Amino acid sequence: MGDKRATLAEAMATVPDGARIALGGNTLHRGPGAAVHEIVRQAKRGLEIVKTAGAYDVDLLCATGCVAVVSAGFVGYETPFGMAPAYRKAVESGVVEAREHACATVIAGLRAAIQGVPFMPVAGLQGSDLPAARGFRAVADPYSDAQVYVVPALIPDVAILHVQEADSAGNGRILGTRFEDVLMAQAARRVVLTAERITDGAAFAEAPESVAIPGFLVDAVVSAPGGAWPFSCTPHYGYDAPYLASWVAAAAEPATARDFIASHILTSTPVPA
Amino acid sequence: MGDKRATLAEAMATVPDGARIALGGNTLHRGPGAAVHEIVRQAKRGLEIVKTAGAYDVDLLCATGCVAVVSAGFVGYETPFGMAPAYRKAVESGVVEAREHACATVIAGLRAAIQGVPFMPVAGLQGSDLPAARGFRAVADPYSDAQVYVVPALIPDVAILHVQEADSAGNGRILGTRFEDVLMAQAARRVVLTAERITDGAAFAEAPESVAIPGFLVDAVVSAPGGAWPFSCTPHYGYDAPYLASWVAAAAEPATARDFIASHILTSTPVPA
Amino acid sequence: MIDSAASPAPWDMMAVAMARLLNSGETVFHGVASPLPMVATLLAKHLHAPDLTYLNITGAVDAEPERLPVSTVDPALLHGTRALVTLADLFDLSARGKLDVAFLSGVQIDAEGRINLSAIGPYDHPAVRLPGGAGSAMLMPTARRVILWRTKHDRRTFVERLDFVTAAGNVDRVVTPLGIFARRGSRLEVESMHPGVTPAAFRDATEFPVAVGLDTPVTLPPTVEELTVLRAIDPDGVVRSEFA
Amino acid sequence: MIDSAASPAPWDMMAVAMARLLNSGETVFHGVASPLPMVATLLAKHLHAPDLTYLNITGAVDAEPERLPVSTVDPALLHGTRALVTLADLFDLSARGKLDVAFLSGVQIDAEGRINLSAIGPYDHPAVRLPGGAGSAMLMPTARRVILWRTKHDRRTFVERLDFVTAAGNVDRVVTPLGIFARRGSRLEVESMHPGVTPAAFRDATEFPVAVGLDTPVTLPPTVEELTVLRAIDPDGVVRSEFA
Repeated sequence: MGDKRATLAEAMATVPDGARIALGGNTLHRGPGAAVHEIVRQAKRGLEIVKTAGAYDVDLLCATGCVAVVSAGFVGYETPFGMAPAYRKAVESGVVEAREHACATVIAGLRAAIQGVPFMPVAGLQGSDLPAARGFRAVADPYSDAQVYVVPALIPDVAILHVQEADSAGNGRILGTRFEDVLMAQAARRVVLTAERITDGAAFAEAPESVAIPGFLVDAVVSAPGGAWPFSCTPHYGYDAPYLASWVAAAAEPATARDFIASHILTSTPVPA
Repeated sequence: MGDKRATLAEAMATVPDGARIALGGNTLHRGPGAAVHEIVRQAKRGLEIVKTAGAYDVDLLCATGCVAVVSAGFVGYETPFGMAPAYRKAVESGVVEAREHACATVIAGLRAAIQGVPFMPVAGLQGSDLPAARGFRAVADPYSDAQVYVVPALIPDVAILHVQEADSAGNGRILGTRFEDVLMAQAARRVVLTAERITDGAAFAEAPESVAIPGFLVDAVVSAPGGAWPFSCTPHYGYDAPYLASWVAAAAEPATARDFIASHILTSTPVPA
Repeated sequence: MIDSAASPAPWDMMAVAMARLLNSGETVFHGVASPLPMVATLLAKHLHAPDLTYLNITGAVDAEPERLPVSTVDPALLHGTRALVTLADLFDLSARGKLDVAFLSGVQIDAEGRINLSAIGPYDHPAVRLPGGAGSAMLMPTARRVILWRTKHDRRTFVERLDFVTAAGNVDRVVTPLGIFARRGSRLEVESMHPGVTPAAFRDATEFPVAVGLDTPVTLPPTVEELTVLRAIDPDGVVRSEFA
Repeated sequence: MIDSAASPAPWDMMAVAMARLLNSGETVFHGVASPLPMVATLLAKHLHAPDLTYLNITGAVDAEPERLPVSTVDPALLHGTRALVTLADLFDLSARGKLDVAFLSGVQIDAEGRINLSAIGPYDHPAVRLPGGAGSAMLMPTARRVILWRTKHDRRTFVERLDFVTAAGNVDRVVTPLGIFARRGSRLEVESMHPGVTPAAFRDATEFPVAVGLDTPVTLPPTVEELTVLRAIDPDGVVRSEFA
């Protein structure tokens, strides 16, 4: 396989305005923090974010005007820091469309994309206002006439995933929870990996089941030590609680958010404290 | 988790006549040989076998009158030993129904079972006589009106899988290719594992991604050293070519098949040469 | 509203009450932002339900965390797991009827036990955009039992009418700082009030009508054994984090 | 029908001809019972297509087997792989249009390149129940290019009418011991005959009409380099196994 190494700037430069981007990780954990910061610096516009449960990534990209649509099941910092202020404001003011999902319908949409079919049936949703709000249709099972909700294929233009180790061919090893990263890598038209470290990958052949992302699905791999920060990246570091607390406080007001972004993101590449 | 260890005879005694059984492995590799032999000794009747690509397992169970239906995409010994004589005879004489699948439609049916939905859309099948022969229906995508084939859920009553290592709680480690074993374990109402060795599983916590079958899906786990034989079980042993060659030769005629089964299976538990 | 002199701390009472609802042999799942379910499930497993299967969004199975995190997606919850499943696997487990208990919450909860986690005010122009229902719309109709918990019990939480129905389904119990609702038919009824809670206080905190009186049972306070095991599992008091 | 003095061994000719059809950068898949595709894919990767991605039913990606097995599901094909995908993953890859080449075969093949692997005679009361089409019904319409190979080239194989259409779709080439068909529009046309094969022999071995004559191109025989690499990859001659 060819050498797919690229710089973070090069890899993110391939993400066009208006792209539908799937971001790996979940809430405070193993999100592609460095890639998200580069997207802010490159001032992308009109992005759609696909994720089951987002936090700082969604919130920051809303604060910086990069986002038009958020397709997610949950956006918040969980119990540690609560709701996502910039995301809230952007949706409440109508600047960003919250294309609300159940996490399971994000997965169903990705599964349809992966399996090359236009829709995926999904159990549940009965009694919820979501199908009506989102236009999820029910179809009749041709074998029983039972009605089942189906979710349209959700095909990301780019999946951006942070892994603990990768080789130059794009084989990516994930330690611990894989979240929806593997589904995103299969569903997306293009895949960009950022990795804590790029190695020769010789050890991968000893334990190929530890390689979550096969290289042939990957278009670019970026060396990004600390590249999940401020998200956690087990076993290397936890999420940066003081940083996230200060961001959430700043994010409540546009002026303070702007100052925070200018000093922490635009002028420098943040790295783990 | 409780201790799920059982003897092979106990575990197979829970398989009723007429059950739909999913058998792990593929063609000559990591099939549950010992369990299949016990099914023969217990003289089950009217079974439906679910597998993408079967060989000795399907052929032997057809020769012994255990099977009514074979739901598979391929039945044969590949290039080494060619077609499955007893399966052929049983289908050609109308004793066994070949419920032919594309391997992908076996997977689609299992996926529907796993996801708790009545059907699963599947790409392809256009131009094939299979949908008409099998009654696979097409439905209109409610979002585009495109027609897509859908396969009904295929729910095995029991999945019978051979793994290299398991603990008493039923956590099963598979080395090498997992084939459809994981899908079968999720789709089936009950799961029986046979294992080359049962250990305390302490090492599983060091590499949980090597544990293909989580114990909470498993109902019984059987210590069965050599339990894949005459199938291969990497890295412990390859398939038993001389044994399979002699079986395929014997299987061509009911009389020779009967003698072979009497001397090799009914009177003893075969073990690797 | 709770006379703390006569009553246990609400976090202890809720964790213990939730743990008592779990049975050995059951498969139990919690998702994001769920410290109380995390503590309650581990508590039940250490007390009366050793064969309970503890599942959570990390994909761990019966993990034995060395420390309890405030984020319930934290890798700390992987410690000791012998298998790693995915969130998709866990939703599928529920979808095919093999998930016994799912813990969910709601910013608004109505008398039928339906929940709103989506928006306050008009859905398309919300006064407050909430985080969203995560797995609830799929889990509530498919899990065998749904246990709702909410650390706020007031008239803005337990409402006559939801602004949006994020999810509805197989609610079994609702545990709050004031007491426990059980669903009878299609409606929530008060099963018990926690020690020190008066019928008037419970009624005043609930917008929809509830039948409570002096004959309403009182929740058994946490026993010494329950509190001892709880402190051992959660020495840092993560159980209090949802009350911050 | 092949003048072996003037011509290469059919297994060598077929393996080389199949390898020449593969391009660097392509994703290439074979399934069960596929020794010639296995050898041809590895041969192409060692010759002109180093960046070809070799996928097979074992789930290995670009494995470098130390020995070639006769069963093409054999764990020997896992050697050196850095990732393990599943058969379901590989079908999905084709389903979403990202599989460039699938190798398939047929017991009967018609003039449109459709295949029968299901039954000879009436489907419901077959004279011969065949092994079945494995992945073909799903792969033929979805893979970008399907390369058929068959080691028998006779009138019972290349037929006017299939007894059953197991699969149909994106056939690009058909490689046999006598030559190579290419699909033009909806029909197979003879692209070349292998060295030593006469137009009469080719015609007589094919039930459906084929345009062959003295102006029909002759397949370039295996070069010394091709045969040298082939012997190095396959010292045990697994390439001959389908002719046994």
